Amino acid sequence: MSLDELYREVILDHYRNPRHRGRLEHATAHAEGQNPLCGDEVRIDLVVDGGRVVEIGVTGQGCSISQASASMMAEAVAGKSVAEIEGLSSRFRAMMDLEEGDAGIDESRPGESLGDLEALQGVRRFPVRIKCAALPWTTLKEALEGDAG
Amino acid sequence: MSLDELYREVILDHYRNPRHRGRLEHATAHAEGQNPLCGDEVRIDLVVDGGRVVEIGVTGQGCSISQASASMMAEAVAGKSVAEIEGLSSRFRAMMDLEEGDAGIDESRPGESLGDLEALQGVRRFPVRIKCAALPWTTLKEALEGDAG
Amino acid sequence: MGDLSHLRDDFPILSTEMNGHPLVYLDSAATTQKPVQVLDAMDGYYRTTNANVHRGAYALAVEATDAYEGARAKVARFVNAATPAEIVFTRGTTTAINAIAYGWGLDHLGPGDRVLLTMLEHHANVVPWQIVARHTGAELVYLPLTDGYLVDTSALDGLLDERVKVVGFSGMSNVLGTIGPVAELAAAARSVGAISVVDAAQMVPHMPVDVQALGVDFVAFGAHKMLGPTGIGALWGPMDRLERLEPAEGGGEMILDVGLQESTWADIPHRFEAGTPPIAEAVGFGAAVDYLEAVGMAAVRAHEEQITAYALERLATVPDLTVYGPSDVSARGGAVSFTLADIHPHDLATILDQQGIAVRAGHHCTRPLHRLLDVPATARASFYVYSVPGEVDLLVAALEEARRIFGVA
Amino acid sequence: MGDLSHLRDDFPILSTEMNGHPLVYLDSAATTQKPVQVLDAMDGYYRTTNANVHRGAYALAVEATDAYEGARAKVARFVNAATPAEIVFTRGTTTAINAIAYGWGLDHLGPGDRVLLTMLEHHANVVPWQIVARHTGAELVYLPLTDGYLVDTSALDGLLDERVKVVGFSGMSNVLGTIGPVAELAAAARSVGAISVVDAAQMVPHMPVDVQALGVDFVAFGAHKMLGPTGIGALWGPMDRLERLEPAEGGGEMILDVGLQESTWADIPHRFEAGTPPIAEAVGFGAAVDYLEAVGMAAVRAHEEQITAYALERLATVPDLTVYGPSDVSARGGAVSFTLADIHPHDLATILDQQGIAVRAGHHCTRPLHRLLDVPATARASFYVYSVPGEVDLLVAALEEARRIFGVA
Ligand SMILES: Cc1ncc(COP(=O)(O)O)c(C=O)c1O
Ligand SMILES: Cc1ncc(COP(=O)(O)O)c(C=O)c1O
Repeated sequence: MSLDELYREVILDHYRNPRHRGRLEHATAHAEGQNPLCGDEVRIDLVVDGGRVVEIGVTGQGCSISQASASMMAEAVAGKSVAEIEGLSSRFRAMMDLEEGDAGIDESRPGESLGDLEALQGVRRFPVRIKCAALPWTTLKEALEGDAG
Repeated sequence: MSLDELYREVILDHYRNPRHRGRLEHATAHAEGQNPLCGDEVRIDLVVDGGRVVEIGVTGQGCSISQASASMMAEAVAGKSVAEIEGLSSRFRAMMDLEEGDAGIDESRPGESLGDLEALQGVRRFPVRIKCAALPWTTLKEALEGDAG
Repeated sequence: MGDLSHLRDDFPILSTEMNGHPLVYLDSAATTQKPVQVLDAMDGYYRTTNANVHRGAYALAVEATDAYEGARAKVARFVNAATPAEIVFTRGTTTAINAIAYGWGLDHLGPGDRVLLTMLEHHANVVPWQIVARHTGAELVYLPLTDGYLVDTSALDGLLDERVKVVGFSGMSNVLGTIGPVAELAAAARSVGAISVVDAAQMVPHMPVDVQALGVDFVAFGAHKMLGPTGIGALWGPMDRLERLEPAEGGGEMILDVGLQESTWADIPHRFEAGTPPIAEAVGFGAAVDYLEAVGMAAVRAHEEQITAYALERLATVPDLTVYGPSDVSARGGAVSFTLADIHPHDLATILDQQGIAVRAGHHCTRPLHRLLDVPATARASFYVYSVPGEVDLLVAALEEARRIFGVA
Repeated sequence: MGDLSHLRDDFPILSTEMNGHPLVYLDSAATTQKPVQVLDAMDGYYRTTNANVHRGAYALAVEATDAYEGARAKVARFVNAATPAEIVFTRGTTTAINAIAYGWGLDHLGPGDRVLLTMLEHHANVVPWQIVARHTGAELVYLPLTDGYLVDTSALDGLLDERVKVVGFSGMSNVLGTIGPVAELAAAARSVGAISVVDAAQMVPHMPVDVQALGVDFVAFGAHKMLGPTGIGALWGPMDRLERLEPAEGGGEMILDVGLQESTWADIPHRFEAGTPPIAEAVGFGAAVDYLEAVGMAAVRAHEEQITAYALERLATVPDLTVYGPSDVSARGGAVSFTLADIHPHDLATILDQQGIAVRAGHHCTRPLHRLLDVPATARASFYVYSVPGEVDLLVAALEEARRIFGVA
């Protein structure tokens, strides 16, 4: 049974104790994402300042994978520059086999780990759930693209 | 091949030389019938006087069976009393196997023949075409029921 | 009472595996599996009888028409319609309800008019009315539910008045299992001159239904939830009601004559069946009702009460599990929706899936109901004639496993 | 060019008899026969994969969804849609046209607006517009035909102006065989800002079609006239057009969210597919386009030109026989309508039927055209990939027999 591989403790921890939870009144950008097939919802609020995500707030509801993924993502991107976040996002997508072709893995920084996010690797074996894990990232991308600053 | 049995000469004759053809300006009753499945149309105009069909006019278009049946029927009923026509109609329906049960055949008048109408017996072997043969009779019935006189 | 487990042999898919485990199919409320009798009827139709129906002047077309119209007669007999003509074949329950909403609503609804629904309706009995309301200016009002998950007919007092032109309700809920208060709502509709529309997608498959006895105007149901194929359903109405319904779809086969600006309609039911109908699907639908009649709908219902009672009893032993729906099996069907602790239903479904158990997770096309229940989603197990108690046991064991994986204390 | 007669082995029904004679099936314009490849795909789906699509969190539902969406991709590729999302599955051609008439017409047509059609349209491309015209106050106008049975585009001069909001036309006539002047009418529609709608029920099955190259807004076609099952068809439109189309039917699966008064729609194409779709039928449709692609649509068209030319040539030898339709096979498809002396088409069909030959007799759902031709009915022979010249010979011999029976001098 690979279920324990899917539902690792760190995922359940992020699901039950989501980091950076909440709306940001003073957000400079935000986006909402929905997975129409299963109903997962994620909303990302950002304060972007000088090309850097200085604050992030996550709300939404859905399965443990989507919500844990959002929480882990928030932790990973908070304080990072937009360029750094792009790199992270590419590496995440590569890990989840979401990239077409071999794009994304930034060979120049092999040492940079994905941290807690790596716990989501197990999702790859559950193709229907990959969309759940990816939802926060596509929503983040939309928020960043919509950012005026 | 029973086709020659279906398309007897007398049927083709009535088809090509329909009797009592035309509208009656002074009709006391009329009805229109249509066979929605194949598009056959028959219109019957009647002058009924003293419980007797003194005049009948037939118009319409359709296959040889429906049009010949209408022509033969017109010939058979012209000048007959409504009661006589009901008897004819019953015997015709019985011949075509249209009656449910054994209703219709008037045993008290075994000698009365259906005349040309008997040529339609061959239609019985072509169940889809029975409706064509019956259409003039159901239309006549409607016309008689609608007659005010 | 009948052990129906011998029926399983008729369903080829039930001896397949899912994720390495024998398939435990508990999603019959979404669609049922099909017996070989239904599959063979359709396959045989295509191999020996296939032709377009009506207007065909050759033997094959006559046979195809007889097969199609014969299926109509079977479905009519199955629900005790007064004549086969009262059965209109549609693409499914959804299309049947749309046909009423458009065919009756566009001409008879106007600003200020109301469509009265219940809070447990499937989207199929909500969205068509919203669309027609947008075109006509009508509005929708909803009957609430009681704490016991029944439709709260006491609220009719405040909601039923002359503005109500349609009363639409589910015969059996696909989420709660709740059997609708059909007689009461039919009477309510009549009392204000409204038409009554029953969404019987779950009702006709799961209990004996005599449409004439319901006292309603229209009943919609579909084949694929009662052993039949996808692509076909039925709309029933008494003749005098169908006469007041305009055809929603236009096209071939439904006309008497077509002029350049206007047309006249064929007889009922054909005027409601524009275009080439789902012919092979009708044959399959007919075979499905033959199958159910052979089992007997009383036996189907009894079996379902039994297995539902067993499921409710066993699920009650799982800690932290909440079932949404009436606990009295005589008031409900076999769709059992639940949540387990803080485990999201999708996670539950994934865990069960890995053990070969098929349940549905989500809002089951009832968003308004889920908002009312205040849960974004539920998991749902649902049963049919081929379901056996052993499958309930496997479900319960897998739920225990889910508790372990999620570390629910 | 390709002899396709080996394909006949794939069609079980072609080795059956009708009235004691080997079946000569010349009614493919009404519906085609089905190869085992299509039947086995559907049967196999039900036996191993059947589940409701979308929202399913278990493996079987994922497989069913993949089968359904995979069929969409196949149909998209078959007509060269830009993406699978541009293919909306419908119940058939008729439903597809109704979906446009309602989904676009109810919101965009008004009093004084015009729908421009042609005199050879099938009722499926007339009656939906009449219904929507009744609700909106629009009117219908018609392009006449030339003496050579082509759509008379020179009449556009008098008929095309800013009042025209829709130009609807057949890609290939089911009676005359006439191929529609698609490019010309598409340009005409664009020139006045109207939408163009192609009834491609006969076109997509019978010739290579690249929907993107047609320059039109919507294309409707169905599976059962191209080796596929009953119960399914498709509506194609480019994304930006589909975005301007409102969903006609409401129900499950087509929503993003459902509120009590209003709802929001799911993405394209799902917003146009309310309720449980025809899933097994989509699988069969996919298998049908696979089959046709393997034959090659150029080969299908070439075969049809050949057999139509042969039929026209042989029919010309029958005295007193009138063919309605273009004589140049490059301008037409393989539906050949005719009358023979004063023998009514129904009588003809009965006589042919007795010899195992299936032809259709009637107005073929084109009353306005038949009024124009000034015949109440015609007989029609129509061909498909499995038709062979020997069948034409049998038809001609049977027509001679009809002349004898009716004593036509
Ligand atoms: C030209 C044309 N359009 C539309 C249709 C209607 O197709 P369907 O009956 O499959 O909806 C047909 C076939 O009957 C046709 O030949
Ligand atoms: C209660 C209820 N109504 C309507 C429907 C819609 O049926 P269909 O999807 O077959 O049109 C369903 C099933 O999904 C249902 O459970």
